[in-house]
Amino acid sequence: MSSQHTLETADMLPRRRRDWLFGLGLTIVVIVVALAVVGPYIGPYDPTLTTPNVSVPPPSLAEVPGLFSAWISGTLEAPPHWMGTDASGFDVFSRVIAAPRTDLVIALVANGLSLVIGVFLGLIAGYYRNAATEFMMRVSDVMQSFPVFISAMVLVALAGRSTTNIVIALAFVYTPIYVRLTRAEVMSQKVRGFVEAARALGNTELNIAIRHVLPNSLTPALIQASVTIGFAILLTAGLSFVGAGVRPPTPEWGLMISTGANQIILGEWWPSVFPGIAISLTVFGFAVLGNALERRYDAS
Amino acid sequence: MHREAAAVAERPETMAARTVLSVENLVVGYPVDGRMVKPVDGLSFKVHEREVVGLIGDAGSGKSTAALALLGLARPPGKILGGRVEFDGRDLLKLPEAEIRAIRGRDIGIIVQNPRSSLNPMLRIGKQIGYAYEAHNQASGTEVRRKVIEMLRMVGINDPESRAEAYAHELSGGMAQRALIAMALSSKPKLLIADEPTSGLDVTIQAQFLDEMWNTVQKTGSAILLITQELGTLANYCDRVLVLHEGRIVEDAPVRQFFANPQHPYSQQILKLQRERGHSLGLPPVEAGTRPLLATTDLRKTFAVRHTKKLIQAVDKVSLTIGRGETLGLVGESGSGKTTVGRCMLRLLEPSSGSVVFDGEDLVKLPPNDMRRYRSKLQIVFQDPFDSLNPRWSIRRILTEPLDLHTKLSTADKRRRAEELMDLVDLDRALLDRRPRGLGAGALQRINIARALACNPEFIVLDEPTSVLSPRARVGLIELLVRLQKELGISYLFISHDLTTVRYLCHKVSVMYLGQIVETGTVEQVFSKPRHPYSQALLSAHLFPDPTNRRVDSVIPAALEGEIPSPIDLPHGCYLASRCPHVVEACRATPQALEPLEGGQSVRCWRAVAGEIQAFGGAHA
Amino acid sequence: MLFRYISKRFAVGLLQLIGLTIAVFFLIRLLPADPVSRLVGMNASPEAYAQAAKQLGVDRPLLAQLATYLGFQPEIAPGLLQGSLGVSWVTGTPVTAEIAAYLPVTLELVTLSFILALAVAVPIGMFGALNPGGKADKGVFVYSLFAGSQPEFWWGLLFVYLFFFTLGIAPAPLGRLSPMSSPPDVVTGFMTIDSLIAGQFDLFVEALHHLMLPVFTMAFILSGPIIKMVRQNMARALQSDFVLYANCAGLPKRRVAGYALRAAMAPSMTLIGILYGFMLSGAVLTESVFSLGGIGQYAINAVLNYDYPAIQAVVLVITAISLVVYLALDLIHAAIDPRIAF
Amino acid sequence: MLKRNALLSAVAVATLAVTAAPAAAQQILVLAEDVPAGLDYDGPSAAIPASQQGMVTLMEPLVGYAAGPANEDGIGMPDFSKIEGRLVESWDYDPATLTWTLHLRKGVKGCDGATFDAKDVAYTFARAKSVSGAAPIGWFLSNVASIDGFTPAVFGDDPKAKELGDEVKIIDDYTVQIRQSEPNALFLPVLSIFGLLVYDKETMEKHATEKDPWSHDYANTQNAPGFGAYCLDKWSKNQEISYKANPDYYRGKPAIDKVTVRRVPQSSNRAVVLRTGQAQLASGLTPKEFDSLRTAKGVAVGGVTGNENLFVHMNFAAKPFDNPKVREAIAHAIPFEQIIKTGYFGQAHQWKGSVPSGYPGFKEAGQYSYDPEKAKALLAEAGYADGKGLEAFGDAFQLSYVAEKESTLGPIVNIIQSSLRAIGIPATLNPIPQTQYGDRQLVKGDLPFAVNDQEKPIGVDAGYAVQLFFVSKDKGGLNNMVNYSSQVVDDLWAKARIEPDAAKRTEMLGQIQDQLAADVAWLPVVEYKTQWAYSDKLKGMRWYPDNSVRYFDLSVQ
Repeated sequence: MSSQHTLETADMLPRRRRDWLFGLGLTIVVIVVALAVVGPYIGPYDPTLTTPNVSVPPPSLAEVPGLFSAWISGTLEAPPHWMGTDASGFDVFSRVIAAPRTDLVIALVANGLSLVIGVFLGLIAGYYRNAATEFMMRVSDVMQSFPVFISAMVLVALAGRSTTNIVIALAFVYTPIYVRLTRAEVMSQKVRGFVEAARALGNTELNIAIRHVLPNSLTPALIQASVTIGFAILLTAGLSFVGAGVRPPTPEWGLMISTGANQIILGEWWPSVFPGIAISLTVFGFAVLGNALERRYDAS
Repeated sequence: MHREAAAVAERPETMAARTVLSVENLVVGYPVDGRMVKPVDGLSFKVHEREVVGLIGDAGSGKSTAALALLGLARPPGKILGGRVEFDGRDLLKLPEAEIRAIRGRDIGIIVQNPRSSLNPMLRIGKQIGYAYEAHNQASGTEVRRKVIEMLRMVGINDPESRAEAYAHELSGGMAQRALIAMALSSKPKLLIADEPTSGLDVTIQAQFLDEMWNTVQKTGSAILLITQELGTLANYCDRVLVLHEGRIVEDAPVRQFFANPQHPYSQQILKLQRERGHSLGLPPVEAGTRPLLATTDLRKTFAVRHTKKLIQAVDKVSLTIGRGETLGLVGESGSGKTTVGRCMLRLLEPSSGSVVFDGEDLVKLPPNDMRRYRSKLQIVFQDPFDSLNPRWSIRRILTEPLDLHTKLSTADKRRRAEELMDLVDLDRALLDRRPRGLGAGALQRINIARALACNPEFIVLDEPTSVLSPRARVGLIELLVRLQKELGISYLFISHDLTTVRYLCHKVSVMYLGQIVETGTVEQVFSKPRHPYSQALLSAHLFPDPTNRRVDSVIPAALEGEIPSPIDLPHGCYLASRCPHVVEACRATPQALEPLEGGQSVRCWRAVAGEIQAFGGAHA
Repeated sequence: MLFRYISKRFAVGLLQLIGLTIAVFFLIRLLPADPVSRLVGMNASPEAYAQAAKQLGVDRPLLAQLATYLGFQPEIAPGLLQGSLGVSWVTGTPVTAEIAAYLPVTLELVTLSFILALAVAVPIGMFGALNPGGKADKGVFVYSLFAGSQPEFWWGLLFVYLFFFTLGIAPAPLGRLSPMSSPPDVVTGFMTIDSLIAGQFDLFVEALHHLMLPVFTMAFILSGPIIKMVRQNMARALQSDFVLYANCAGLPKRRVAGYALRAAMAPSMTLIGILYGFMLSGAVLTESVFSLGGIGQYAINAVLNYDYPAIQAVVLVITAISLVVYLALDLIHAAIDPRIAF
Repeated sequence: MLKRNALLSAVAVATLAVTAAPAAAQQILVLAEDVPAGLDYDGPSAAIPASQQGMVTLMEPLVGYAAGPANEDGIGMPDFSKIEGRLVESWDYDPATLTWTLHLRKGVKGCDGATFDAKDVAYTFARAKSVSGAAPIGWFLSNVASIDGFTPAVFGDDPKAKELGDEVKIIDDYTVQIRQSEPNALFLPVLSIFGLLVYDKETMEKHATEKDPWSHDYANTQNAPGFGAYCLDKWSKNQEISYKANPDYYRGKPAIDKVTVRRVPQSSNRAVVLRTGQAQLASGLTPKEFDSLRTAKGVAVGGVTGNENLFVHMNFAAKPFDNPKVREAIAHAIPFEQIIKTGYFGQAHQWKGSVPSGYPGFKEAGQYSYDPEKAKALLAEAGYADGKGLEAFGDAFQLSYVAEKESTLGPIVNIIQSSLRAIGIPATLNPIPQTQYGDRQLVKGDLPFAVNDQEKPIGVDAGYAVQLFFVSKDKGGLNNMVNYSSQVVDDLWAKARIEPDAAKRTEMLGQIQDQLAADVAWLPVVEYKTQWAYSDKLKGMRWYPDNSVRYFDLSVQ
């Protein structure tokens, strides 16, 4: 057993390094999750109220310490705009830290929705293979062959820009993935010995499906979910970028990049660059976590 | 062929042969979670010229790691950490990369236990053998080609010209193993390392393959290091035995001496049954003449072939009876339908027709709900212990599941019962709160048995329960099964292809071939006087762990020829007709029936019934 | 055998496309959008509205509209069966013609990005796999995870800021050529190829210059999954039994590396196919950053203008191309790996 | 230089064109948000400004406004008090019979060689009345001008109603008579609008088919044959359209021989390219971009306070906007100065009225000042102290705006939203696509609350604007998007519409505008400049009420 274990985890990187990366990913995700809870309340400015200061650049690095101590000692009239303000006068920093509330919640809810629906349908389709479930799989195939981004865009744009519609659109494009993954896993699990053993012990089929097959078929879907959360954030931001996402002035990273995009060509980089860094790190953090989960699964 | 070779070969143990390979204090390690795990830790031994050395050890004892390390290789990310591998006077571990590459394959050949995955799946077989040959020999394209064909022919491949064009996935396991041997021997190495070369092969092919390997090596004059878990292989082919335990050699003895008088406790454990000779296991006697506990009549099972109207005949009119406290062995090659019979008895597969009468009740006619209730009485233990326990459940939950289903015990009672069950199968109660993951095959199989026992069943189907176990665990499990039968009076249907185990464990035995039972009788009858040609072939191919009666020293009876017919288009007459050495024209025309002989033995062969076929008693019974 | 396989795949793909067509048809009509008012625009009276609805045919029952779209009523308007994707509700031009103008832009962008990404990512991934656990491999691994999880539109903007605004070495993100150049005659629709056909080398260079940043952006994003895949497959191949055995048999190092590479590339084909399809649809973002008038921009326009025939056509065409690419890569896969049976 | 040019053009446009035309062939590159999607003004893309730009370039109106002096930015302005002939040389009006006699210009040649005459005029009106296109603009304008027979009856089942009767009569090759059904001062202004540009009948009929007798397909997808200053050269939709000068143009061959219009959808990109000097003219930039170009080398930015404005739309049919106190409260909560500064970089002024301030008949009315305290007080008076109770109206306070205009409107709606929240109004933002916006504004009329910067009455007359936007729907209000209904306004307009005396009419229009301001019919916010950025070598920019550029006016120095 142990030697087998050794061989299959050969692809794993040495422990120390894995921990370093994993630690980084975990830190990012924890911060983002924390911001999703408190982000909208802790910024120096209300993330949805304009200030009279328009297009203020962020302080240079050299100015930051001085500003910081001035701010702490309370000699400033108003808190500094750490990341500048955008063309409407929004404080970029307050919006960047308020945005996880939007991005993460959309990604989590959409994923959760498609995970639950997908696993349920996948279990049925994998466990009971008949004409009805085969037809369901064909429908799922068709849904999966939709070009992801364009379908999401069409759905949101035609249904109307709202958080609910984005969630539905994301769930629509992700559900077939979970159906397929779960079905495949159910099909490979349901012929395993412990399932037959459960049958031999006198379990009903429903019991076997729910108590034995389902728990053992969840892993691929859960790993997929950890990866998909990151991609859902990207997709949400992308939708906002092309104008099929959340409504302004909701603090949302993609929307912020999009509103700043027109200015970047004129040299006003800060309204787009800071939220971009936030997305970049967040999705990376989720990718690291997803990857770690995947490896653990592969190893077992 | 065999006799000739045997005569030519001189027994190296009798002379002071030159040392080919000398290993000293070899250490191989793998980094696991920052630590070095050392499956090979201080290995030392020697192999002499023309010698066949057997290396035996449990799974995980480091056998395969050691084999690779002899070539200076370790499976990444493993590393050879120290020691010497002296070959022809040079330490391989100190040679530069290019030189050691030249020695691999040319001076030391290796065949491994997973031949199909060891062949490049994307290249034709002939091409791969050619590359191996070219790597060590100067030859033109046509010469290489000729050599390839020659090698393939030498290892017993029919029609080598067309086989050379095949890909690995198009070959059977035995065929792929032969191709590997052709590659390993193409440069006439001085040493052949064979790492469990027959694992995964069927009994009849296994012996045939080992015969051919042994023969070929005799011709090329190589020495062999034969790594195995099978005592039978050791006894029949090796001159000397090395026992590998926890990364080092714990015993090094000539084969007869090893079997007669093992020194190390591990060796004594794995040889325990051999030395006690089965009888002393004390199989409980069966009361004769009582109503059988379970009887099947004309059990049939067919499977539809996808996209066609054809049917696969998996089980064909099988009638068996098993008495209380009795063990019936069901033997046959893979694909003979023995596993299907077991499943049909418990209605894990619905029989196509026939009856299964258990304690006076025909199970086949029971509605599903009633059948579910009956399941506490009839249980099954599967072949693969790793697969048959829900990996997400604790052992306790696994053991109490049948109690939840079939009893109204209180939680406390269930806990107590789970602990009892652990005691019953000799497992530590502390394991109850663990999950199956990380436990060894032997322990897992005991848990499977414990679960089967939970509701006090009267009958258990044992579907090759020992086949994936290491030698030591196998011994323990066999003892356990005998003890349980003695204590609880359970009946077993013991399905196996391992005749050695069947002999230890069974009262009666039935031999299956292509879904039919071809012979039934007591163990004594069938093993010492097999009447059906197929039974005879099976027994003669089986490698009994008896170094006093070595296969390489004796006359090998005619083996079966050709391939097993497809179970889709079965012949009209005797199913064995196409392969039987005793076939006459009438065999092909007449369907055969199972006819009783004297003494309760019965056989499905009109010639055997007519006494035209010698009861073959020369095997190792 | 091969022919049967291909025709079977085509048949399955066709069924899938038909399913998709019908699904899209109903889906967009179920959504609460009103395409008619878009057309009558400002100052429209209800009379004009009804007139426009009639012109578009949206006053007819849905099933009748579907039948026309599919081509069962060629007397009303040609449909899919007649090879027509309908007429754009906005421009009045046949959608097929419009797609033919937009699609090559995207194909050129995506294909070049793939070529660049593969050219860079495959050696890097192999390098990582050949030196497992080393510092470089760690770097490669982290890079692949990072690049694979990035918002391409943001990187595009960043590149614009750096290379256009700050450094001035890239052209303005303004399309495929500078506004003053007149494009060569359209033959393939690929600006790079058409300029060469026309013999205008300066245009070719200009086209490449304009493609530089968008291709960079997409290749950067693409390189992540490709490196990860190559590294993983290569590492897996290097650990495979047959590579180990090839070493056991003393095969030359080059030959062993060849074994491993081939084994690593075969399973990569499927992912490359999926990535291609994904990029085809995801190119929307890059196109919009760099104002490349590709199929993605066409899709955005179609969506914003509620141009239903155009929306349907975009989804259909992208899916069809994806299916063809999958098939082609499966065929390559099968050519590399004989185990793949048709 | 600039000044001289403007003066010259004010005096004699034709002379300018001739004298300014240098020997070398001039060409310019124009960057636009879009190129024409179609060229048929009765076709599906008539509402799109880019398409209108194409139409006015290729075709010629019957009449137009005389050139006035240039404004402070050097942009030539029209003189709204003076309409002069274009394809019409002169006209007579008979008030008794309500008949206009148009004397047509002779020797006008189109791009395809056809000569302009009375048949072309009759064809144009006949086509308009046929309402065979997707968007019957021609009919609409004729109807607004009370031309006899152009009634909603044309949409009925009677085919006769769609045919041109004797209301448009050909007297001879160069004389046409048009009859009105009632006195209506809008007749001449309407004839200057792009929706009644004259088609070249001969060429149009060449491309007619049985299914499409009015050549809508041709006009929409190929070419709009008229008698304009330019001829279509090449047109690739969504990419580029180029025009070459019409050598036979009756006002002389244009100075610029070739005009290429390229579609560059992002305004920032248009700004960047213009800055590089590769293009000569860009329109539709955001105020911020115009502002940044003002200081750029080689680039001039010019603007006109013409007819573009921004107002807050509050729907009378949606609670609580039916409450005048709420409307007034909101009116006092708008920080006008901040909007002008942040949203328009100073290129706007507060709009104190309900029609463009430059239009004949405009009257200043409605002095809303930014006064949050007053707004709060008004809100309390309305019964919603500190906004309490307003949350019950939920979606009503979703401030809608056109999503495509995010880069211009974004800062403005953000400011409005923030200011409203400051007095307790739970405002949120709702960007919706242009299409949906149009649909809800026009057809459904159910946008409760919106910011609108795209209502520019193309009929240059306060009355036109009033009829378009403020008259009750059942009294003929055409685009009364806020469902405003006032007996006073309706009655006054009924009289003013047919009032032949200009002074009296202006008087009544003034009363209407006072009433509108009192009711906060719209909440006018700013009038902003229509701006262009162009090479400082490009001379002769003029503004027209349709906001399209006439390339004929331009020359490169």
